[in-house]
Amino acid sequence: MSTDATTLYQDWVLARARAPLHAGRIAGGVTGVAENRSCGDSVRFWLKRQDGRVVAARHETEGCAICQASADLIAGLAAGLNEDRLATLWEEACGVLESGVAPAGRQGDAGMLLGVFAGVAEYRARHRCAMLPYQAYEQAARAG
Amino acid sequence: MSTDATTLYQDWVLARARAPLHAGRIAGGVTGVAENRSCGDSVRFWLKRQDGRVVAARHETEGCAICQASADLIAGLAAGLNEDRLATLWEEACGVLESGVAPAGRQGDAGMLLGVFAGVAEYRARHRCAMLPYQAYEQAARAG
Amino acid sequence: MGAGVSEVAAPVLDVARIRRDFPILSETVRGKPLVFLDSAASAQKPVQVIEAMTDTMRRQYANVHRGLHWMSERTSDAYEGVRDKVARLLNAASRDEIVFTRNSTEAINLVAHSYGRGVMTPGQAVVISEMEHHANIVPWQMLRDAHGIELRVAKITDAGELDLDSLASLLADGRVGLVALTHMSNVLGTITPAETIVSMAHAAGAKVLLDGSQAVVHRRVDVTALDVDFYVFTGHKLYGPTGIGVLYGKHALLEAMPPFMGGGDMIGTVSFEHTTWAEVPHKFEAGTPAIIETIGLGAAIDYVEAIGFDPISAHEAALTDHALARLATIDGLNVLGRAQQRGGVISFTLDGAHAHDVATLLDQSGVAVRAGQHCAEPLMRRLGIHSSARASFGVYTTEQEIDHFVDALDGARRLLVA
Amino acid sequence: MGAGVSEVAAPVLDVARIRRDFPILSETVRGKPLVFLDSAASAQKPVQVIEAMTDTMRRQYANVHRGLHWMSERTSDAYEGVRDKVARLLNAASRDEIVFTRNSTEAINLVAHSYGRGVMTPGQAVVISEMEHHANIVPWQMLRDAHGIELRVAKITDAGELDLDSLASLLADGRVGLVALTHMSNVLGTITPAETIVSMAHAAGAKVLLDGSQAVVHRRVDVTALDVDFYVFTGHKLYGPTGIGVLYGKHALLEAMPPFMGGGDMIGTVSFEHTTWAEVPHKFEAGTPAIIETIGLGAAIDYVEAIGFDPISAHEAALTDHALARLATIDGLNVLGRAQQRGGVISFTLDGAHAHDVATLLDQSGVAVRAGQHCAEPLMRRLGIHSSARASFGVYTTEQEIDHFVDALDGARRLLVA
Ligand SMILES: Cc1ncc(COP(=O)(O)O)c(C=O)c1O
Ligand SMILES: Cc1ncc(COP(=O)(O)O)c(C=O)c1O
Repeated sequence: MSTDATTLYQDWVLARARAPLHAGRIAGGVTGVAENRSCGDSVRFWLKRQDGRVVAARHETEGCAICQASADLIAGLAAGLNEDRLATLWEEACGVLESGVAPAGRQGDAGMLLGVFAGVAEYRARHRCAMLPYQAYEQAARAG
Repeated sequence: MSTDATTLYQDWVLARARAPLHAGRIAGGVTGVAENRSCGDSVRFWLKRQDGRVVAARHETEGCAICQASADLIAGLAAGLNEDRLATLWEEACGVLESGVAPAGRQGDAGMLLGVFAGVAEYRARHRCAMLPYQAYEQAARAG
Repeated sequence: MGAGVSEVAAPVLDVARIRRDFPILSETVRGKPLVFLDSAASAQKPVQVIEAMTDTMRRQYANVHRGLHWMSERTSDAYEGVRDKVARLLNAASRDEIVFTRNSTEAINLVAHSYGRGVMTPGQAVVISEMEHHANIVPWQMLRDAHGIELRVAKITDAGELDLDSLASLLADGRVGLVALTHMSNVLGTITPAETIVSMAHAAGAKVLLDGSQAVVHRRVDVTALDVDFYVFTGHKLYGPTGIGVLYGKHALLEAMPPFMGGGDMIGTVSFEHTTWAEVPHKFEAGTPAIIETIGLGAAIDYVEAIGFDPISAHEAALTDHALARLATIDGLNVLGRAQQRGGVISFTLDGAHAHDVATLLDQSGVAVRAGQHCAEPLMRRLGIHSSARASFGVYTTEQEIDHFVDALDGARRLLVA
Repeated sequence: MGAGVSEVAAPVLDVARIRRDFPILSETVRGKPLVFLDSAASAQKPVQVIEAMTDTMRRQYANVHRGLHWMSERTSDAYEGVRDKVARLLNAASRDEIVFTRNSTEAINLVAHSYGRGVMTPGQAVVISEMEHHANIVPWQMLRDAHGIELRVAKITDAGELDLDSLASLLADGRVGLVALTHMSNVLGTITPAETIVSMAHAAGAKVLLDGSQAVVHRRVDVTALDVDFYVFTGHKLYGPTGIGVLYGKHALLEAMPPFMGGGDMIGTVSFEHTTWAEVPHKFEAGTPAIIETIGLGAAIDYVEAIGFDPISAHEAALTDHALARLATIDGLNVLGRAQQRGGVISFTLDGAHAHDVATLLDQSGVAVRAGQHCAEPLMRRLGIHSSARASFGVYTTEQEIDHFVDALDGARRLLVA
């Protein structure tokens, strides 16, 4: 059951947190924000739609590595998946947060997101760090 | 150390409570009242002075046997002793409440008062019952 | 009897086994075995509660909510887990409707302060009754004096039941904002008709708070079935520790209420100019909560639920019947109240003897009863007495103890009433 | 440093022996021995406290004040005896100046409510500082918003000390009714110059409340020497149980204040029309108090007094020096505040790493530190940061634990800051 430092803070998680691929703003995009008041972390999402579909997603994240990585992965997924599929993936990720076990064989950003969630599972006080970005995304999605 | 029923509730205590010698009022006397709010007990004292000396004392007491007996004994003493001697006796009685031991060989109302106080000593929650009448007496004494 | 107080079945409770859970019951007092008939003032604690508290302090303790580390996470889980237990105990719709307080008194003050000053408006009225505990009188007087709320007092009948006609007439003008009544009298034992009260009050546009300090110990309470708006109880009477009580409030009402105290844990974000509040129920829990005591309360709830409320009610009903029958044989003894529905609490006076003297003589026989006004001075006045003695029963009380009590009482009578 | 905080002698404390009193210190966390550096949030409990509480529940328990029987008398004695202990601990002039509350938060709310609304008048001001805990901010904001009291905020210096010039200018117009300041910052460790604060405030006609939640754990406090008007602390940080705190107030002030909550025990006589209050301090203690926890607090006070405040202060000063020296060797580590007078609390940030990640990595090494805003959001803003990590020390903390912590911290840095 015990996860050691390398499982939670794996290289690719830290790398993604340090050098996010989707940080920034979208001029004219819709936006949503979520804050974790107990630590001051905040995430702002920007979405741009074309014909109803999200075609670009960016985030500005002030937070820990888990929050940063989660935000960047969700931004990557938001522009690639349709909203329903992202919602389904999110539900799966929340399940992983409960179980602590990521499904085998998942690739790309989706696989990484599930990996982050599996790593953080046993640190319940950190669940909010992993989950905060999705709240910001959802707000932006509703706003648009 | 243990006091049994007969030590605290001795015949003469109960007799004095049931048939007080000094119950009643004094028309034109000065008066003072004390109440134990936690049980509703109350004592009212009347004093009559002549040339500064207390020549008559009466009480109206609504309370338990300990309070009744204490009130009646204090009333008896108030008319017989001068105020300083009663105050001294009262201090002695309060000491008995702490020690639980009455001095040997004391007679009359003073002896009985010290006996009541010795009996009640180990029932700390009852100390107020024994002490309430003196508060009413003191108030009346100050009033006159 | 209302819904929310389940009908009594007849399963029997294994008192001998239960007594082994309460270490204090093997103590002696003034050389006599302790016969503790003062559970309505505060109940004794089973080892299960004691151990839950000591285990916390010995093995798994840290401050809650604010910590990221293992001890804090685990302690937060244990603490918040009790909120779920209380919600289940009362059948609340949601755990967020459960606010932890120090005791019933603070819970009522919270409502008087926050609902009373924050939601009610001057000119509205609060209804209480003649048989309330001071905890359900004084907060409303303070509200009256500070906020221009009228205080109305429903009468009780000579049998010691709530006078529903009186309640109806007080509700008639539609100005009552809140009806705050005891669910079981700590003096008369009367169980009030909660369901009727709620429907009368709601029909008149008033909310209802029930003081369940006594009721919750003796019967299963279902706040959803009762449709009551606020319900309060106190841990130490439910075999739990001191320092912990509960306010149940309907979610929408709690949402509408301003906070009571300010500090850590109850805030959203703080700046000197402007502060926002945390979500319900945290909005009402300022500062470090009574963590160890809350965990103790959780163990107490587990304990009574493992025994079961039906056996508890049946046991106390049997004890009460037995005690009333035996007390009826004592000359000059008057039992206060004769309600149809009653819990395991019996108050009485003895002609020619003062309650204090009775209590001291019983104490000399090892029997602990309460004497005085039972924090219900206006009720004493209504009954035309200054004080009374009270025997109250718990899950650990036996028929033999009641016999011992009645015998000692008769001895006291013979001594005092000559 | 003010009077009321005694100078540090150099007696040495037998930490190994002390550690044996704290069962939780032998626990492991995530497979590592627990290194508990979160005592400023809540301290662990020695067996002496645990046993005082269990002995109460196992051997001598009943509700207090209202009972005539043996158990109630003895429990009342034990409960009231702790009032004497607290009065001695703080060197109060009288036991009647000690009010029991749930925690510091409630104590401050009590003053904000009762002194603030009951004695202060709209147009007066309350002064706090930039380094207060939310518990000493929010109650005054609520007072401001409800009662027309102005809230003024004294600045701190970049070293994290109270800016006395700022305080002086806020006091200048004579409209300040109360100065409410921390006696020791829970973030910066700063010990404030209490004696100077009190004399400045009194000269300007203002009363002073000191929040001693942290200070009382580390130094001997003498309220009489300080001439402070109100002093508050919380039991769970002083190795006592949760659910119990203390308000010290000068007798004349407490007398002048209206009650905070209403209910049993705080009344003189009750009628529906008019109720009178009990004497101070009972006027402020409504309902069944936290009996078991108060007795636990008494044991905690005995425990720290048996160790002695001089050795405690010396021990913590030595640990703090050691920790500061070792932390200075870590690249990119910034300690918050550099006050001359400080207690055993060190907050820090690490360039390029978030406090949450640091705390989680430390937790994986068994080290419990706090991370976040430490219930002091405005202070975080003043310092220009979002959050920080905090290590805090108790009587049981060892130099080896600090070394382990610093090593683990350096490991976390290497992982996070690549
Ligand atoms: C300086 C300070 N004040 C007040 C408090 C509040 O204490 P409590 O939560 O026990 O009321 C704390 C601790 O959390 C503190 O460190
Ligand atoms: C009916 C009733 N209400 C309220 C209370 C107050 O409970 P607490 O003192 O625990 O707040 C009591 C007990 O004292 C009670 O019996």
